[in-house]
Amino acid sequence: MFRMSVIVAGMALALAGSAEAQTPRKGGTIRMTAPYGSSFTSLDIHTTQRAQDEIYAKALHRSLYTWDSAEGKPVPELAKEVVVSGGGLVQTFKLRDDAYFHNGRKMTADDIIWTFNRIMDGTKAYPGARYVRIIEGAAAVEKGQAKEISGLKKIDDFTLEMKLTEKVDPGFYFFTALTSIYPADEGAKDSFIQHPIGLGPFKFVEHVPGSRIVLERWDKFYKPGKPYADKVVVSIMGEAAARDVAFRNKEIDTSVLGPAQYVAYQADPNLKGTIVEVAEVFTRYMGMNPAFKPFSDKRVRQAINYAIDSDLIINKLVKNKAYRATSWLPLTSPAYDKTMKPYPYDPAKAKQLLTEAGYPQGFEFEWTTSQNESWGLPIVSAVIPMLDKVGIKVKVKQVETAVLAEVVRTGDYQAFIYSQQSGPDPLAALKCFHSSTPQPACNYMNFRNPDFDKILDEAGQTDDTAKRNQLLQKANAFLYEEAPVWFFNYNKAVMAVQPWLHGIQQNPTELTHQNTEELWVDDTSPAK
Amino acid sequence: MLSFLIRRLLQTIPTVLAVVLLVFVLFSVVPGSIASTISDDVDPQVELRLKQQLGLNDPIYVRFGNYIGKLAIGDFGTSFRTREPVTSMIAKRAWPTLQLIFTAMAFSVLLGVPLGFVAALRPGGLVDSAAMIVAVTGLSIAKFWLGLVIMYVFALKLGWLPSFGYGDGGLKHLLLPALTLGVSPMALFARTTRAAVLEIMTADFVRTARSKGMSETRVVKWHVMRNALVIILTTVGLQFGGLMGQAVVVEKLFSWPGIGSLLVDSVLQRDIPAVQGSILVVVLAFLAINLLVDLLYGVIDPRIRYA
Amino acid sequence: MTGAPLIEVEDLRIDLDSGSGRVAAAEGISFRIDRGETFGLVGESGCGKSITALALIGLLRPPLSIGAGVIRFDGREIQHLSAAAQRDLRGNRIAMIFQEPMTALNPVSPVGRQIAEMFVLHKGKSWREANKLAVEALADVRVTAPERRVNDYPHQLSGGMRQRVMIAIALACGPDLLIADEPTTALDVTVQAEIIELMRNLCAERGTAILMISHDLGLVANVCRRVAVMYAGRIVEERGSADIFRAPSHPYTQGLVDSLPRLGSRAALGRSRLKEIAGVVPAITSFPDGCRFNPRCAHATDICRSVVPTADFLEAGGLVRCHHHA
Amino acid sequence: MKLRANLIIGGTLFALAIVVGVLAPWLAHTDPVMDANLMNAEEPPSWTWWFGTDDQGRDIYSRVVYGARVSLTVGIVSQLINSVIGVALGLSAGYWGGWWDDVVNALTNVMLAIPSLIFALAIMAVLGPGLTSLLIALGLTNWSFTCRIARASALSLRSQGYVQAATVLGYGDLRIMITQLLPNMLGPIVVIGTLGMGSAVLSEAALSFLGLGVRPPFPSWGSMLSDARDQITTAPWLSLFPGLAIFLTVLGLNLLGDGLRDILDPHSRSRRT
Repeated sequence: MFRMSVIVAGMALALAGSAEAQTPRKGGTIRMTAPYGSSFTSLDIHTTQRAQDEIYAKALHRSLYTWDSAEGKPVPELAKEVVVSGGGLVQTFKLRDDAYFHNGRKMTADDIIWTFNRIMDGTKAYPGARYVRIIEGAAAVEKGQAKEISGLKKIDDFTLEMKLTEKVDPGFYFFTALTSIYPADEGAKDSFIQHPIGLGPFKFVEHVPGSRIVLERWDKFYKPGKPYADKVVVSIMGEAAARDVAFRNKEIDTSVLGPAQYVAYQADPNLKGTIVEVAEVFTRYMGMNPAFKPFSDKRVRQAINYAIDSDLIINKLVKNKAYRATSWLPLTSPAYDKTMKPYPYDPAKAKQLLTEAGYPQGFEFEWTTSQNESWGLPIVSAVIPMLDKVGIKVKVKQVETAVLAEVVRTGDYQAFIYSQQSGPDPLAALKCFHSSTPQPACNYMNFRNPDFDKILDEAGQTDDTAKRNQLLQKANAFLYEEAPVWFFNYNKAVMAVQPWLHGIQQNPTELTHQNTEELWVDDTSPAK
Repeated sequence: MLSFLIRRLLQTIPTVLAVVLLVFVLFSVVPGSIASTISDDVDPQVELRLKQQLGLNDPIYVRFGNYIGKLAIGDFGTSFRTREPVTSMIAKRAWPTLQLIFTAMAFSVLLGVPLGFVAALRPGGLVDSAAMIVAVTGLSIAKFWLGLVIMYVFALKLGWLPSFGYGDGGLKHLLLPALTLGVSPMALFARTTRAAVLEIMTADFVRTARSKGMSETRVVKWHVMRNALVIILTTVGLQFGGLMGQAVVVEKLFSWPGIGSLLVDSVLQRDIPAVQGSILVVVLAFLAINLLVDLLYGVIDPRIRYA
Repeated sequence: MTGAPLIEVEDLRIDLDSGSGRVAAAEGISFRIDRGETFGLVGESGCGKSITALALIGLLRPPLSIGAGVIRFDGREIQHLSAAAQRDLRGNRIAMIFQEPMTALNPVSPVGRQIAEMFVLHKGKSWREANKLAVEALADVRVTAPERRVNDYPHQLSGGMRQRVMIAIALACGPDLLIADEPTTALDVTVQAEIIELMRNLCAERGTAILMISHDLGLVANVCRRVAVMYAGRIVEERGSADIFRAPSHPYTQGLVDSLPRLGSRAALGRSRLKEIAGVVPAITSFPDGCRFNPRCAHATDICRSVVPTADFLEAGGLVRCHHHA
Repeated sequence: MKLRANLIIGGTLFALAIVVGVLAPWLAHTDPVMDANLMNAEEPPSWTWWFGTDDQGRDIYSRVVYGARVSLTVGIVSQLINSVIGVALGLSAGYWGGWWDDVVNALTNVMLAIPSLIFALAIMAVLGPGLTSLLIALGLTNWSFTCRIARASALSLRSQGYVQAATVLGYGDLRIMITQLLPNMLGPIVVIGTLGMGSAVLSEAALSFLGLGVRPPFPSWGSMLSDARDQITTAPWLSLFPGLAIFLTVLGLNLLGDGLRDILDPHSRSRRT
C-alpha cells in the first residue's frame, strides 16, 4: 500500500524534475534509448504500433491529443478548445493556428482530415485504423465503399467537426503516435518515408537503420521557449546487458531496466538515484480458453488463481518490478477499487475447488508462451511447480512473440500468458470482455456474459463520471469473480535516467514515451 | 582472365537459384500470417485484400515465378513490416556489415597467421603450446559470452572504447564488435597456418632451401610463407561464411546496424521478404568473396592461370 | 692441401629414433673423397645411402641424427659444428642436387630468384647483382635465353631444364663438393645423359668433387672413379669403378653386376636398372644378425649368421665386408 | 608427446561430459525443472547449493548436470545426422559419378554458400524453438565438409583393386559402399564429426542467445548461459557454470578432434576440403 501512495504522489507532481526547481538549460543533446528490439520498424509511424517506434515519434510527431502524465488523462494538443455537442457524439475542435510542420507550412484542418483518410486506407491495414473507426463513416472508407470519412467536416482552416459512432472520449483514441498528423502534401510523396515531416518539437535529421535516429530542435515549435535541447538521439539497444554497460559508461541518458538490473541499480549507491518508476497500464495474465473443458468451469479458473503464489513470483522472480494484480483494471486506472483484495495464495482452497469441479486428481493443459522475461517463459517455469502441487500438469508450448499474437487472436490455445493494455480508458479496457467484441479484436478469452455486458453498457451510457466509475468498478469486480484469467500483475515500468537529464514524465501508458520538449540536460552531461 | 570470370559467374547461377528456391520453399510453410506482423487488430476483409495485393493467395509456383522475375531486376520484394522495398533496407545495412566483417577478418588474419607461423617454427615448443592453447580456447567460447566480457572489460572497466554505436566518431565504435567477431577465425587461422607450415616444411623444396645454407627463418620467409598463403587463402575464403553467420550474434549484442541484425529482427517478426532478401544477399556476398579469393590465387600461385 | 682428402667419413653411425628407442639406420660408414674426385654410393632404396648424404651436408632431421663417428671436411670436423657454421658450409662449399626436380624447386618462386638466393646468402650480393649473376649461372648450365628464363616458374620448365636449374643453384658458389642424389632418375632417358654430361663437365672445370648417389651401378660406374656399395646400412664393398665390374668381391655386388645388361654399353647405360635379387631388403628395425645379406646370400654359412664381417682390404685396392670374399 | 596430451585431455573432458549426462539422475541433487522454490532464489554457491541457485530458486548444479543431456544430445545427434547425410551423399556421388555426382556437387555448393548458423536460424524460425527443431536445424546444415571428404575418398578408392574385385564378385553397390569403401574413409569423417559436435554445442548457445534455442523448462547449457546474461554482474554464478560447461566440453571435443586427426587422418593436416 505504501508503494501505491508513492505512485499517486509521483503522479501528482507534474514533472519528476520540477521538484528540483532549476531553470531549464537550453542546448545540449538528449541521448535516449529504444530498448524493445534491434530496429525501428518504419519512419512512417502510421504503419507501426510497436512501443519502440513511438519513442522517436514523440519527438518528431504530434497527434490531436497527448497524454498528460500529471493529469493522468489525454488532453487536447493540436486543438485549443474542444466543444462537445449532439449528445456527446459531435466534437468540434478549435485548432491551433501556430503549429508548423517541419517544412515550414502551417497545419490546417485539411491535414487532419487527410491524415485520418490515409489511416483508413483499407489496402494498407494501418494499425491506427482501430482508433479512427470511432469516427462516423471511417469504416466505409476502410472497406472501400467511400473515398472520404463522412464524419469529418472542415468548418474553416482551424475548425474541425468530428462525428463519432458512439459516445466516447476521443482523447483516448487520438493521443498515440498511430494517429500522428501528417502534412497532406508531403505525406503523399514517396520521399516521406525516407525523410518524415511532423509537427513535433524536433525535426528529422537522419536515420541509421538498426542504429539510431537523430533529430534536431524545431525552432517554430508552438510551445514558447521549448524544446530546450538542441538535439535528440534515440539509439536502438535491444540487449539489456549491453544497455547496462552503456548506461554505466555514461554513453546514454536513459535505459529501461529489467528485473535483474532493477535490483542491481537499487543496490548500487551510484545508480540508486537514477531510477524512475511508474505503474503502467498493462495487465499481465494467463488467459484460459473456455472451450477447453476444465477451463469452462469457473471453479477451475478460480482454483488456478488460488494455487499460484503470485506475490512470491513478483517478489522473487520479478524482483518487485510489478504490482500485484487484483482484477483487470490497473492501479492507475480511475476506476481502480483500492479496497479490493487479490486472490490469496491458498493451495488447499484450490484443491477443494478442483475437487468440487470434478478434478480431484487435477488435469493437464498446454500453456503457450513467448520468451518474454516479464510475462513469458520464466514466469511459466515458476508457476509449473506451484500448479503441480495441486495436481495440475503443464505442457509448455514456446512460440515467438509474433506467433503468440496470432495464437491469441485466433483462439488457438488452451492457455497463454500475455501482457495486455488495460488503460488508460477503463471503459475501453473492460470493453475487451464485452460479448460484442470479437475475439481477434481484444476479447482473447472469448468472454461472453450477458450480466457483464449489462453493467458495461450502462456505464457507457451514463454521463456522470462518478457513477460511471462506480459501474466500472462493479464490472471489474465481476471479472475478479469470473476469473477468465489468472490475474498476475500490473507492470511497473522502470527506467534509469542519468542525473543530468531533467523533466522526465512518469507516463503510465509507456514510460519510454516522453514529451521531449519537456526534457533538458544540464551541463554535467558528457554530451553537453 | 575475363573469360574465367564470366565462366565462374555462370557457374554460380545454379547455386544462387537453388538457394533462392530453398529459402523460398522454406518460408512458404512458415506459420503466422502477414497480418500478425502488421497489427494485432486487422479487419479480416482488409487482411484478405492485403494478401491478394501481395499475391499471397496464388499457388506457390506462381509466387516463386514472380519472385524470381522480380529478383532478376534486383527487386527483393516489399517488407511486410516496414513496407519498404527490401532492396533499399538491405542496401542501408550492407556497409556496416562489410565494415564489421572485413575489420574482423583483417584482425584475425593479421594476428592469427603470424601466430601460426611462429608456432610452427618450433613445433612442440613453448610458444607453439601457448599459441595453440590460445587458439583452441578461442574456438571453444560461446561468442555472445565473449562479447559481453569484452564489452565489460574494454568499455566499462578500462573505459578505452565505447560499448556501442555506429558510424559517429570514426573507427573506435567498430573495434569491440570486430574483436569479438575476429577471435574464433583468428584461432582457426593460427591453427591452419601452423598446420600448413608444418606440412610445407616437409616438402622437397624446403630441403633444397636448407641445402642452400639458409637459416630456418629465411626458409620460412623466402619459401614457406607464400606456399602457406595458398592454403590459408582457401580457409580465409571459406571462413567468410562463418563470419557472416557469427555476425548475426555480434551485431545483435553490440547494436550494430548490419544485415545480421536485420535478419534476426525479420526472423523474429516473421517478415519473410526481408528474411529471404537478407539470406540471399549474404549468400551472394559469400560467393562474390570466394570468387575474389579465386582471383587472388592467381596472384599468389603462378601455377594457376586464368586462360 | 694436396694429399689431404676433401672429405673423410669415419665410422659414421646414423640413428633413427623410433619413439621406443634408437636404431642404427646406418653404421660403420667410412670413406673419403679427394678434391675433384668423383665418388659413387650405390644401393637399393632404404640401404642408407641418402641419409648418409644428408648427414654430410648436415640436413638430417629428427627422428634421424648422427649417433657416432666423424665427418672431416677440409681437415675440420663438421659433425658437431654450430647451426650457423654448418650453414656457412652448406650450399657454399658443399652443395646438393636432389632426385625430384619436380618438387625440389619452390613452385611459387621464379627460378632466377631461387638461383640468386645463393649469391645473396653466401656472397653478400644485393638482389640486383644476384639476379644478374643468376642469368650467368643459367647460361653456364646451357639454358638458352637465360635472361628470359630467370622469370619463369618451375612449372613452366621441362624436367631437364629444372634439373639444370638445380645444378646452377648447386654450383652457384663454386662448392668443393657436389652431392648428387639420384640426379637423373626422374628424367627422360635422352635427357639423363645430357644432364650427367653437363654435371661432370662443369665440376671438372671447377675442380668440384662429386659424390654421386644412385641405385644404378652402371651409371655410377660410368661417372665415378671409385664406387662404394651399400646394403642395409653398411658399406659392403668399395672399389675402383673398373675393378668392381671386372671382379666384384661381395656376393651382393656380384648380384648387382649380374643384373646389369651389357656392361659398358653406353646405349644401355641410362636404361639399366637393378634386377631383383631374390629375397627382400630387411627393414631397419629387423636387421638380421651377422652379415645382413645372409638371408639372401647363396654362399651364406653359420658364421655369416652370427658374426658381423669386418671390412677387409683387398689386394687390388678397395675394401670388402664378407666372410667369404674372393 | 603433444599428440597424446590432446587425445587424453580431450577424451577425458568429453567422456566426463557424457558420464555426467548419463548419470544425471544420480548426480543431480534436485529435479532441474520441478524443484523450483522461489524462497531460495539466487543463492550464491555454497555447501548446500554447489553452483548456487537461479532466479527461480533451482539448483544450478543439478541444472548443469541435466543440461549435459540436452547439450550433448544436440551435439551428438545433430552431428550424427550431418555425418550420415554427408557420407551417404558423398559416398554415392563418388562411387556412381555421373549425373548424381553433379547433383550432389551442386547441393554441396549450395550448403557451402549459406553460412550454417544463418541457415539454422532460418530453419528454427520456420519450425519454431525446441529440441527437435534444433536437432533438425543443426543436423541439416553442416554436412558439406563430410560430403566432400567422402566423395573424394570414394572417388579414389573406386578404382582400387579390391573394390573392383568386389564388383567382379557380383557384390551389390550398396554392399560395396558399406563394406569396402566406408571403412576406409571413416578416419577423417570421425575427425570432422568430433569437431562438428563442438561447433553444434556452440551453435545451440548462439541460437539460444538469438531467442531460438531449446524449449525450456528443460535446461540446456546454451539457454542457461543466454538467460543469465543480464545478471552477469549481479549473479555471476548463473552464467559462470553453464559457460564453463560449454567451454570445457567444446574444448574437449576440439582437442579430441585434433588428437584423432593426428592418428586417423595424418595426411590432411591442413586441407580440410
